[in-house]
Amino acid sequence: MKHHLILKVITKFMVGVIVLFGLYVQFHGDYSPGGGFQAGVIIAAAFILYGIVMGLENVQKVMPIWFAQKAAALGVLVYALTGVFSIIFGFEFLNYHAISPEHPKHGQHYGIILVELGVGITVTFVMIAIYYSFAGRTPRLDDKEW
Amino acid sequence: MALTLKHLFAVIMLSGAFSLVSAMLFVVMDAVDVAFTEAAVGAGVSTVLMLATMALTVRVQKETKKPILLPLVVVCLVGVLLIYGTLDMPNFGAFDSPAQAHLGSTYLNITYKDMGIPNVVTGILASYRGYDTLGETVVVLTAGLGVILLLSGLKGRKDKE
Amino acid sequence: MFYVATISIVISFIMVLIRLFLGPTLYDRVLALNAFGTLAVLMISIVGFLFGRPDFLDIALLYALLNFIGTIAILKFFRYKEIGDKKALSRKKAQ
Amino acid sequence: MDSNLNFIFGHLPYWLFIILMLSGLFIVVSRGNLIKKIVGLNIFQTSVFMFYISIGKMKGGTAPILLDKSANNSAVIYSNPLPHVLILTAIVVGIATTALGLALIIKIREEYDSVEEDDIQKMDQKDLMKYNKKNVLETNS
Repeated sequence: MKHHLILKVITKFMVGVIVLFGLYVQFHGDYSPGGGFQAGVIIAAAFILYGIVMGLENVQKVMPIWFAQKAAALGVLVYALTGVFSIIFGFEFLNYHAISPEHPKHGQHYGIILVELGVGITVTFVMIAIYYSFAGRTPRLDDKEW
Repeated sequence: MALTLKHLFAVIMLSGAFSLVSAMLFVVMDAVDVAFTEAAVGAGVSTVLMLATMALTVRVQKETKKPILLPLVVVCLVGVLLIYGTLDMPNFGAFDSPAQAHLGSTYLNITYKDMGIPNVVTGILASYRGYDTLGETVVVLTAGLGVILLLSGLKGRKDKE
Repeated sequence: MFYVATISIVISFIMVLIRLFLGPTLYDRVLALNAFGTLAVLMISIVGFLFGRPDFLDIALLYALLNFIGTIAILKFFRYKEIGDKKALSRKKAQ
Repeated sequence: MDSNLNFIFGHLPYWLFIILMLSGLFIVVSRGNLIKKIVGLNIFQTSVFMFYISIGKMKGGTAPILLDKSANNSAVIYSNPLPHVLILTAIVVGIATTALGLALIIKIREEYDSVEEDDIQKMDQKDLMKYNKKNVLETNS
């Protein structure tokens, strides 16, 4: 994709907008439709777009393979640690009252934001890692039907 | 239509269009969050993954010589059974159906009191059913790990020879 | 007014779908898919106003942002026969 | 008569989703191409999702995002949010498992040089026969 100038310029502009929209969906998910699952897919779609237009080599400079594969586990860790946090303070697993015991409502709100963040991180990096695995593979057999 | 088309390009494009239509149907049936997810997945990721698979496999379906009668009979039988199962169900959009009676309305009433957020779906997803969502996240991670392990360049039968 | 718009969009949906099914060449299909996405954006925004919930516009915005990714992927695949750039890379190394 | 008509129109959405589901099932059962099977599974999955959502729909209801912030006012009807939660996570899990299936197809293609079910079965049978013959020879000698 060396000669497609318009596509490249538009992509450079759109990637930022898509990531911004993904962050809006992630953190405004309590008030409007959205949440971690959707935001993860949207942010991953931005990276996929960059990979398609600019080439796999360039997107892997921005987001290396090892980072995507390891960060996928980080999201589950954030989620589970939120639960462990409430165990430490003497509540049940994933009971967000532990975050601010005098304001249970605020505790719930913070807990939901943390948990959605964990979900978003996992989904984003899992989708990016899946895309890398599919796109970074040379076809080992030639196709006769072209 | 995926039945008759030989060219897999067209099949993948039509499945993209199907995802669009289903997202619109979800909007009409008040499931905004679900429509959001379906839109993000259908527009962003699934077409690209299907195309990447096609790049590594084949583009045109071969002629199948499979018998068509037996699958047709089985499918019709399943359909009759399922439709028989729906005869007892309440009408579409009924107020007095058992699904609406207990848990759903309770969640609608208590979510704002407990958490102070207006999106009930997010509240249930992250707080009331937090265990469930933790499990789903782990499933997504496991599926991703499976893909990474399968496609990370381990040697196949042909290379060993 | 909104109802008239809805009906006209549904009619154009059907016409685009016919092109998507029959389309003799690939370009017809790609164009039809793109038009389908644009119509979906319009349809979702109109349905949002019809139901009195303008915050449905988020979904329309999402489609407007993401719809062209699939089109670009299809066209790139058709031109270069791959999604990543592995073939191009190995060719470069061989030279 | 009127009640009959009411019954039919009240159940028509369910039947439509069931027919869609059956077409997905038919693709999975009757087509040999593995990629087409995955597409059929996707259709099946999405129609099950539609069925779930249709159970939670209420006539005259609106999306379960509270309009005014006071709790339990009965002026506005909201649809049941519980199916939405279940399906929302299921869609993302569905795309992840679809990717896993596609990865399996790629590996199958590299092993067998084909993605048609018939060819793969034929090759498997040939392998099995070869293996059996070898075993028989070894036990005889």
